[in-house]
Amino acid sequence: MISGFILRALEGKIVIAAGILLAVAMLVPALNLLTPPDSAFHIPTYVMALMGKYLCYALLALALDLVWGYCGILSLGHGAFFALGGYAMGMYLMRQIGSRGTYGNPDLPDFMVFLNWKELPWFWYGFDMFPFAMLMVLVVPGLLAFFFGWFAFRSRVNGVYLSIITQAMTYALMLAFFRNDMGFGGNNGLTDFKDILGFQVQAGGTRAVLFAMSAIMLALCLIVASAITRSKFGKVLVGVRDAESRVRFLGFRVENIKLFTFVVSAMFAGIAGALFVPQVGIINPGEFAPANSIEVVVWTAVGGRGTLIGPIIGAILVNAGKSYFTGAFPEFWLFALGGLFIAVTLFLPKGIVGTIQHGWNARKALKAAAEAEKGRDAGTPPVTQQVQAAE
Amino acid sequence: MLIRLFSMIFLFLCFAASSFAQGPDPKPLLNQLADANFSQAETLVGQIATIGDPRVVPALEAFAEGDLYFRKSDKAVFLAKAAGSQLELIDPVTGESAGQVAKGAVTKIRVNNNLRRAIRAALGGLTLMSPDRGVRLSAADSILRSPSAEALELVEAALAKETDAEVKARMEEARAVSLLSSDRSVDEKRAAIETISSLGGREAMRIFSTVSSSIDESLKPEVDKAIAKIQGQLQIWDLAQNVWYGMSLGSVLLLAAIGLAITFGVMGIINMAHGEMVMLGAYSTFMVQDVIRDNAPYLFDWSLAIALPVAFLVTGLVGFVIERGVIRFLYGRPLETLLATWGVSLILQQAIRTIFGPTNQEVGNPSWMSGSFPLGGMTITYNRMWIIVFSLTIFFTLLFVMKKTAYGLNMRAVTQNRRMASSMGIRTPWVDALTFALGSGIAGIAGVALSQIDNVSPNLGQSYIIDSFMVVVFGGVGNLWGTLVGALSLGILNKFLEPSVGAVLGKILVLVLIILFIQKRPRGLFALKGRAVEA
Amino acid sequence: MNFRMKLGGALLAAALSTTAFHGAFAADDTIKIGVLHSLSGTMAISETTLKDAMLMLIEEQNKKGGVLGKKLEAVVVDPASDWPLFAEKARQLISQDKVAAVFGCWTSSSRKSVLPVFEELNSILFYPVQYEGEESSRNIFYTGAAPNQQAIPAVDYLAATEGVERWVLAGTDYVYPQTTNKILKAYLMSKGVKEEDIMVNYTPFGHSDWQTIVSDIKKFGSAGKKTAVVSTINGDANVPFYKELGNQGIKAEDIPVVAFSVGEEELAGLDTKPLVGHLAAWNYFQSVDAPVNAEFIKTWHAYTKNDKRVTNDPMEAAYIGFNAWVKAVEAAGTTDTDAVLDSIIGVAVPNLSGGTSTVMPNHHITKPVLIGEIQADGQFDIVQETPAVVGDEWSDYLPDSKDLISDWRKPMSCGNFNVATGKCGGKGS
Amino acid sequence: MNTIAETRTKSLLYLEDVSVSFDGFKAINSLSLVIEPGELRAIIGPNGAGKTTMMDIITGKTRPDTGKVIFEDEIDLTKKDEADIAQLGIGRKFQKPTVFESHTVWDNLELALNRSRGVFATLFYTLSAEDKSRIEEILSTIRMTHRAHEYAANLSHGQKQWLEIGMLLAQEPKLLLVDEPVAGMTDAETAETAILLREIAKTRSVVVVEHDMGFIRDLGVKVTCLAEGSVLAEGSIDFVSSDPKVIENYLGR
Repeated sequence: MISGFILRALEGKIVIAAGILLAVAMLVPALNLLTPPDSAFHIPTYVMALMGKYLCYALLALALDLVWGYCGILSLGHGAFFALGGYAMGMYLMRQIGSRGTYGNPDLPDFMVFLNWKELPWFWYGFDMFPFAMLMVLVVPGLLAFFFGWFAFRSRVNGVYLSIITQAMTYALMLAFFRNDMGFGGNNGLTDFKDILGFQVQAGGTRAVLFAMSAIMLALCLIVASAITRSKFGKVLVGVRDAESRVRFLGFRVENIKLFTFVVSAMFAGIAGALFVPQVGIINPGEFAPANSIEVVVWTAVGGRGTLIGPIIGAILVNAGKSYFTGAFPEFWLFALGGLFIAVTLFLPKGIVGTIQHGWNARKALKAAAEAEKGRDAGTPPVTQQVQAAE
Repeated sequence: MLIRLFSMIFLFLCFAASSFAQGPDPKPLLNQLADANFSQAETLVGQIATIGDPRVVPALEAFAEGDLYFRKSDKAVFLAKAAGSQLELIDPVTGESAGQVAKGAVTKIRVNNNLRRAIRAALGGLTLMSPDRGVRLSAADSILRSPSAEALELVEAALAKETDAEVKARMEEARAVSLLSSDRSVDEKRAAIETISSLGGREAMRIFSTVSSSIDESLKPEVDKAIAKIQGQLQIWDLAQNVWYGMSLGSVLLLAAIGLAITFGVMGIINMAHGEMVMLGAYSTFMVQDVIRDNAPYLFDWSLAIALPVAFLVTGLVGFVIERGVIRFLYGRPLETLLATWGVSLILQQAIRTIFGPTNQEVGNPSWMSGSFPLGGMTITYNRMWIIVFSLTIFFTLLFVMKKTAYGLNMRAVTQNRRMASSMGIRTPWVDALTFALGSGIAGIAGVALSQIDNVSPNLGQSYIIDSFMVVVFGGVGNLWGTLVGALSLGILNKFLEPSVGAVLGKILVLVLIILFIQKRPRGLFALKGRAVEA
Repeated sequence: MNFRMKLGGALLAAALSTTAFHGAFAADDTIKIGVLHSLSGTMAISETTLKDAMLMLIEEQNKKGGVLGKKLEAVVVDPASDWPLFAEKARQLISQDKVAAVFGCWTSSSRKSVLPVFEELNSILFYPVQYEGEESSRNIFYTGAAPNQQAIPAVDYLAATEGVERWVLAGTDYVYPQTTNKILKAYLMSKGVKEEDIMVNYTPFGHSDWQTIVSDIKKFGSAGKKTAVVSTINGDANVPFYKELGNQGIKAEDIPVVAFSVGEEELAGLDTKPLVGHLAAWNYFQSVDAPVNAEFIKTWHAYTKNDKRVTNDPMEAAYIGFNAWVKAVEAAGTTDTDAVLDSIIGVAVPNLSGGTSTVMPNHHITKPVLIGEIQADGQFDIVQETPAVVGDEWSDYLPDSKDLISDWRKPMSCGNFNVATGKCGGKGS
Repeated sequence: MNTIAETRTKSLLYLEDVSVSFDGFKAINSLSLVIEPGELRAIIGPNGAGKTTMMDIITGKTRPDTGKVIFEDEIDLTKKDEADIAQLGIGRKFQKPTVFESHTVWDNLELALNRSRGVFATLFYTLSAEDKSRIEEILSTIRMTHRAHEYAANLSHGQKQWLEIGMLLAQEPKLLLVDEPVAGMTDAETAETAILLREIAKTRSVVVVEHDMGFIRDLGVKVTCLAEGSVLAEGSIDFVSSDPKVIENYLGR
């Protein structure tokens, strides 16, 4: 049963994408570590760190695509799950510092010492153990998504209303994490990490492994997402997106379907956050900012929602563009970014991958079926195909 | 020493000039200010005050304002007024002009808070006998605020001559307050406590708390009783004050949200550029004020009235362009409007940043928007009051336009059934563009008002966009009344939570409550019921 | 490598051994300087000015012939008020652009974010903003004020001159105000102020509705003792705060407010007439009466082509940091990190208030503390100036840091040496 | 498989004194209605008579303010939600054809099949031979075998209507509620639909809401006329269409 589930995932494009990711996971660290810096094939650590970051963002975008592209739930709060996963990892890394902190306190992280805390708060217990922390990377975002979704989907909060309350959720969490009294380091967040599993976070080898892990996790999550969307469940999911009431009148429990997807997606986002933190070296409440979550939506839309490869490409492209423009045209890059978003929505409403796929399908259909419906305008895709979940 | 000599000569000269003055001439004392440090100056102000010569009043007032200078050449003290690029010097006692000098020839006599306090007290005593009723009233007020045993006799002397009832009452209070810190008899003090107690309010509270530690043992119980009584009154006023603050916050939320209630609520566009429209409105205000400041300063009090139509037109026009250029291609795809308008908002923000710079721009408050007046135990600030009035006016005007005009009817027809409306001969593209322009224009007007209480910077819009969406969604999308009730109730809720849990936690709690509330009513406060909604 | 060879020198050879490839790919005839300030997002409002100031300083230096006979070249990037992006951009500046030093950051979060990067890649950051202290890195120079260079003298002034006995500590809820208030509270209580005479209040970032808090301050101030507000409210929230203060009629004579984050730049968005007499504590005001300052303001106005652009304290901090770096580089004869780190300690450069500032072994600098009262024209009238104070990275008023000292000179070379245990903790080892 | 013979209940569905109002407007006003097992019933009525709202109430989309809705003599439908009611065996076709447009015809039917609908059951579902033949059977019933692998979005309006009916069949309901099945169909299609519905009604109860009087005549079944939320008349088509109240309210206009 399980094998069928996974095998179904391995459709052509997914296999190729996962293959590329795995190759990247091997190749980039190898080129970084094994070639001399002046070699033409050398990949500088800076570039590898950047790419690692993009891969984490890509995973986050994939997570969003699962709920938005397939299930029609536009979450404007996915940054919250990402950040929670990041915090879980950050707390582990914080505890690994041990007595090497500035104040030399073996139990308390620095920020607690200088705010005069006397003992470790209960919710920090266990985070010194790697397996527990990794479990929390999944459990914390998962639980939040579960409780949030349990209430929201049961009450049939839909469309824009749902989007806005997910935004309220991440906004509230941001304000909460900004508070020093919460015990997560306030606005400075968690930083100055030393070790992960005994290896120095900053060391070249560790970076390479973290990068490889990001690529591998992305490939794995891609396969899982593919397995989900290609199963009957996945078809129901699309059904929920396109005609929710029909699904309901067919006897499916829409709230459970949404809840499952939402939780899985939140866990993906948590994994992305956990991989992100050791690579960039900081997690702070800024990650909860509503604007960050909106950006994730933008990546997904640019790449093409409702395709699994699209969000990955979108996240990488937009962020690479951002990295380039913020350096090359620091004063004007926002114009370029803003213009890109407008252009994509106007000219590529299905996103990059979606448009390519659609064009390809259209050609195939044209060739194969002579009896197909007469003259659809080649330029304008049928609007009916993408019935929006929101009103 | 030399200075002393100098001032002696000066004194002599002045004496000759103003032989009609009784008592010693204040001029030498004034001239000593040139060299005095802050604490010496404080003593000098006290001495000047005891002379009791009302002619020094302008000099002291100028001193408090920082308009008192001394000439570098001879250390003589003058009032100075700007006259072109030069300063016109005015004799501090006689008020006669002493010619113009270059700015570099004089040095400003510095003043700090302690000195200002001393000057205020001195002026209070000096102006108690002024022929001008208003001046006497404010003199009594200053004594009330900084009472001293020395002022007591002055007040009593003034009281004896006072005829105006209101001024008299105020002087009685000032006398009572001064009396408490003097060494008069216990009985007199008891009477004073009575007077102050009936004055009530925060001010009386402060006076009692000040004296309660130093007052006669026998009077202690009475002071305590008075404090308890005032506290009781204040609690009730606090409640009223909280409601007022809540309404005020609510009106700000309403202002921020009301344009969105049209673009998002009525048209269904997830308009992330809404905040930037508010910002553009605020910048329009800045531009208007800038022009007025340079060309017609006398119009400054009218600047907001002028800014209103300007802001409405500017943002309305920008909205029109956005609708024609971007949004009209996206009807029926609401979530994609989110992306496009997000892009628009980035561009607008950066454009403003490029044109005006990233820093705050100064938008002044016209005089009728500044200050406050007391209402019982509350303080009501004018700007907040006008903003409440203003937001309600906009709301009801908009309601009228939507419900009672032909345009409003067309607009509702188009948003409810585009095809039907167009087949009935309504020019739907035109109505769409106008509606979006209207929503944007109203956001711009809101910006005019918000420029009075908040930063005018490129980030202005960002700080309101989330709250605006919360308000519209909480109230129920598509329902203007919902926006009104939503804004006011969120404002009041916030203000009642704030004192007990703090501003940060209060805000978090409000967000959590909104989330929970939406579970209970998935379509907001004023949801439309029935079949049509689900279609 | 090429240009270094040409320069030669024994000093160089020693320095090169540690960071051989530094600057290897830089253009031969220029020295690159990184400017890492947010030009977009929430912090752009404060940081853009510093970017301009840095560009001006670099231009001025180039007019004087540059450094070591080479022109300076600024590399400006935009970290967009996004903390992880700060780390990314720092890495880019150091490892891609091969800058010799970086001037940047504003918030503590951004500094914390880049700190590991600077330590890993061994480069130098000059941080020009006042901060909460409790940090000392081998690779960072803190040219803004530590709490003892700003907060404590301000409180002393209020207590001594205005006789303040009751204190409201109002701040934005983040690390700088929390730490500063903690230090202040400990300090005030050590001076005999009672717990009930201190009110602490925190608000969220960008808080704009101050009605309740201002009326609470009024209430707290009506207890009969002279009351003052010590404000660590963050930039953006200040304008609405002061507007509310003015409108509710809280005069400086009654309840003065002393702020640590309000300078000329913040006041530029305000009508200051109702605020005359409220105070701020900085190490520099535009109104400082010194020839060097007049010259600086003139250059600034000429550079920005705007007579109304104000100068402020972080600009002075950037000025001191930049000049100290130039002097250290000239002394070392190289821009190499380790050589500069050695030569910069003890370097004294003129500051804009007419004195000199010295880079201390703890990577903080000496500066005078100035207390200014707000004037009707948006400037400050300086009412007190202390002699130069040494920035104290580890506060003496926090129990866990009072035993720590920092000294980056050899042989100690430690950022957090514990004088009680005689050990260097954490990363200094 | 439940057949009518096995259930042997007196009534399959009865509504008693059901009322519901939206913002003061009474959409359904003490409506009572009984559907027998195996019955094919037509419901007519002017716009706003409450036909669709009645269906909403039966299928759990709208909760009535008062009244009873009982299925198979014992199950109170007002306590159940849509998914429960669908699983009990009530299928519904919407006024506007609602199919999954981004799925193929085959997938549409596969999703509708009456199989376990849990999250994990669907995740690990694989198409069995039995299910395959069932889908093929339905495809031939609705005459779409040759278009099985086309996207539903590309079907014509009439074909979508039929696909939706096919999906209802796949659901194997005891009661089918069909809202305006022939709206927008050609005459030939209409006639074929009537045949199809009669065929379906052999094994289960069907309630058809329709405006098209010709179509209802074709069906030749008992007719209920609704107006202003309650029953105006009930009986054969000739009986109902001669009722003066019906003429005034509906036919006359």
